[in-house]
Amino acid sequence: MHPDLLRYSCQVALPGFGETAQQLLKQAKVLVVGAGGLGCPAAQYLASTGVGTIGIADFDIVSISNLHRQILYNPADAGQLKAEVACERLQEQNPDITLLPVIDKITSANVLQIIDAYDVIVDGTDNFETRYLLNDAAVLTGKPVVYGAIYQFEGQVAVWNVLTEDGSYSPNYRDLYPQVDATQVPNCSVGGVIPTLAGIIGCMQANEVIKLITNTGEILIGKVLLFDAQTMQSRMIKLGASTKTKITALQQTTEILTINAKATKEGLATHTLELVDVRTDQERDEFDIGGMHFELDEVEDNLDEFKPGKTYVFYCSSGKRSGEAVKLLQQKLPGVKAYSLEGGLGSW
Amino acid sequence: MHPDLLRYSCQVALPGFGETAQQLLKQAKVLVVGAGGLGCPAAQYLASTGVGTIGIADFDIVSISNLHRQILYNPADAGQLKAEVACERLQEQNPDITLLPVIDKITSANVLQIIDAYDVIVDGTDNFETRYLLNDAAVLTGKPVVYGAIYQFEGQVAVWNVLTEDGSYSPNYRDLYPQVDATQVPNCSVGGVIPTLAGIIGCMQANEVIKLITNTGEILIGKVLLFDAQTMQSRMIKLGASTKTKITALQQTTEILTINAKATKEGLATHTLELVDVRTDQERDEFDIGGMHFELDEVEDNLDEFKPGKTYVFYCSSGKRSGEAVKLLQQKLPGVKAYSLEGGLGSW
Amino acid sequence: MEINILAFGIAKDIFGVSSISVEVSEQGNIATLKALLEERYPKLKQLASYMVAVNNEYAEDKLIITERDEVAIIPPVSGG
Amino acid sequence: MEINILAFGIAKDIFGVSSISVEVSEQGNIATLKALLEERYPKLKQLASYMVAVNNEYAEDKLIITERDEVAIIPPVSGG
Repeated sequence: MHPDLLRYSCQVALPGFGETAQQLLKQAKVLVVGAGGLGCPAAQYLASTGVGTIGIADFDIVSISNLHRQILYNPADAGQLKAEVACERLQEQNPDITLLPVIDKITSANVLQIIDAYDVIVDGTDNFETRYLLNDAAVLTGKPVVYGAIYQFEGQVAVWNVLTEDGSYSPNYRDLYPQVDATQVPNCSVGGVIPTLAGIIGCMQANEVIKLITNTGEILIGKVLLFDAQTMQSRMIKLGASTKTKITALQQTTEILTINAKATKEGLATHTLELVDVRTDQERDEFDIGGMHFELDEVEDNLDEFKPGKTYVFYCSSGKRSGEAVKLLQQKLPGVKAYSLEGGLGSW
Repeated sequence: MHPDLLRYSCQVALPGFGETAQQLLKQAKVLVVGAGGLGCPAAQYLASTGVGTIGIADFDIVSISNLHRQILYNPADAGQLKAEVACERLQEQNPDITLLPVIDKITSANVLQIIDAYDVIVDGTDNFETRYLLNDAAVLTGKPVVYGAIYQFEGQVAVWNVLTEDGSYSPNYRDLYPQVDATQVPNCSVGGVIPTLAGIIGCMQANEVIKLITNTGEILIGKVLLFDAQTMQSRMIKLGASTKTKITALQQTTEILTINAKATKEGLATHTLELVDVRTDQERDEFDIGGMHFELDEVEDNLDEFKPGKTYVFYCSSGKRSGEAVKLLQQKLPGVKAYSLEGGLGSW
Repeated sequence: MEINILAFGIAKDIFGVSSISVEVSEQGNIATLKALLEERYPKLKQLASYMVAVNNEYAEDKLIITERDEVAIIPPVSGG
Repeated sequence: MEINILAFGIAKDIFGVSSISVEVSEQGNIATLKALLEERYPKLKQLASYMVAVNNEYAEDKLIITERDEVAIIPPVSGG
């Protein structure tokens, strides 16, 4: 047997697989967006299975609270760029494939260029804005997206935008959810997530990528799989054969004004800034740095608390929820100056 | 927040979890048997989630053909003991937990002693003999087993032998399959296995371990989950509340006579040995070292080909199938001398 | 008629339980049901969109509900 | 009566297809069905044991099969 194939002999032996499928994997170019709870296991299995070119896109750095579910990182990696650490680890795991870190934050300005070189996009992101951006960019360029999302004990998996035999494209994320108010849906740092769910859903995404590339099995096209790690029950929801959504342009990425800890402290000392905590009551009870307090999903109901002419610095644990709050204020109260504390309380 | 808990903050935040559950994980002792396709992802998530003591039992070494699904190993680890490499990697991933490699082959003579220090056994083995041994030893000592098994695109997960409220124990592996003829069921090196299935099932096993330890969710007790990675369909088979099997003693491990490549070559030169290939026709077509050829599941139908007084050396790719063949001959034809080629063709 | 509704994800938190029962008029459709739920649970409307599945199939607004239908409310999930 | 049987794992290879249909006498039970299958597919008997599930429940030998039952043959799996 060719030494290259020895590594893959136990999958080449599968019925309907063979050396042809292995060759297809070798030629494939897959972009994993988000090297977090879903991206880590997905990328691990794409690398082990021999996908020839894997891009890993993440602008974030490793933090200690990621480690419970982001299994490619060690505490010693804290502070390093996730995309770079992930590529380094995966290159050791499989020296014969090409790994490309992408460390730019994906925006409406660069998304088309970033995905251009890839055949398949894996959506392992942790926010709605990037999910919609990837979805819309994939629809505009005719590429499939392997979607995964998790919260607490429940996950979703699906494959979007696959060209079907009748020439139409299969449903995409906007067929499921035309739009979402991101301030109303808690993310993992609020509601928590069980690490093994991330592993299961991430592996399922890699599984669908392999099926897509090798054209084997029944791919999750026109349906979405819901999985519950508490009961181990899963449920398949049919969505229909073709998309009913028209996507003609990318939604522009809103730039969020941020401010670092040092500048914020100076502003507080000179009474030119006011703090707004958007974490949960529970988080507030444990520790706070002062200022007003509304949980993120209550900001919209309290817009009259924000006065034109004043400058507010929103904060949370990581800068993610405060970013959503700033986006909301920029949109609803353009006369009020609002910043998000960069890096959240982690940087305080 | 206590620095110890920062790592686990996103799971401590889960409803019904909290610091109490984290403490239970820290105190727990889990033995993962088999550091292969299932054991690698299972151990990875048990380590990341903060299980305080993890034993990794495997007597085997890393080989290149393992790497497509055994994601803890790199090509540079080939030839090293899996249990040791796995413990080293996982210790880097979580320096705060205790990792204990177990490199003895598990037999009826040592199994009770090996499992003694642990609360939960994870069955990620690749052969029926060890599966039954673990199951029976767990039943005799009243410990739960988190079972996983995979073949091609299909997997099974269940939790055996849990003490229920009425004082009885939940079903175990022998309730499902009282006994199996191992020569009749192909293993992964014959039929292949898709790496992502190993990932999904291994993560599901870790998930059930966490639920068992923290006493949360609906554990897979009294049922078995079947999962198909080709269709992404799963199916839950109910087994009843209590075991109906009586297990009173361990089945003695059969010692398989083995012979190394050098001694075999000498025996062939002096015409004192005869070779028997038990691989598939397809494997035989690609390469062979001579001798008779019966696929493993056909050996039993061809027992009259083996003559008393003669000495046979059975061979396959790894030594696993030839071991099963030798076991069969020892049992059915005690007058015939039979050896298994140690390490299989890999050592030739 | 009485319709049983299963909640997924954040809908469990919004309803406070994992399944609820609502009274829907005969010939009521998905739009009727959504309006009714959003009135009772304003947080649901604030999500901007959520999926309604009837018998494991995505349900359009105009689909008529019958008593034997299994209805599920599946809100968006952001985590990764 | 005609009983439809789903095959899992190695049973797919033994049957050569993923589902088969067999004629079972009225009041036939699981033992009858197993004997019938093992006669037609001797390899099944050679496994030493395999699970029969009826409507997603483990079926004992004496269970009577009816025409609407969904029967699945689930052999042991060794890989890891």
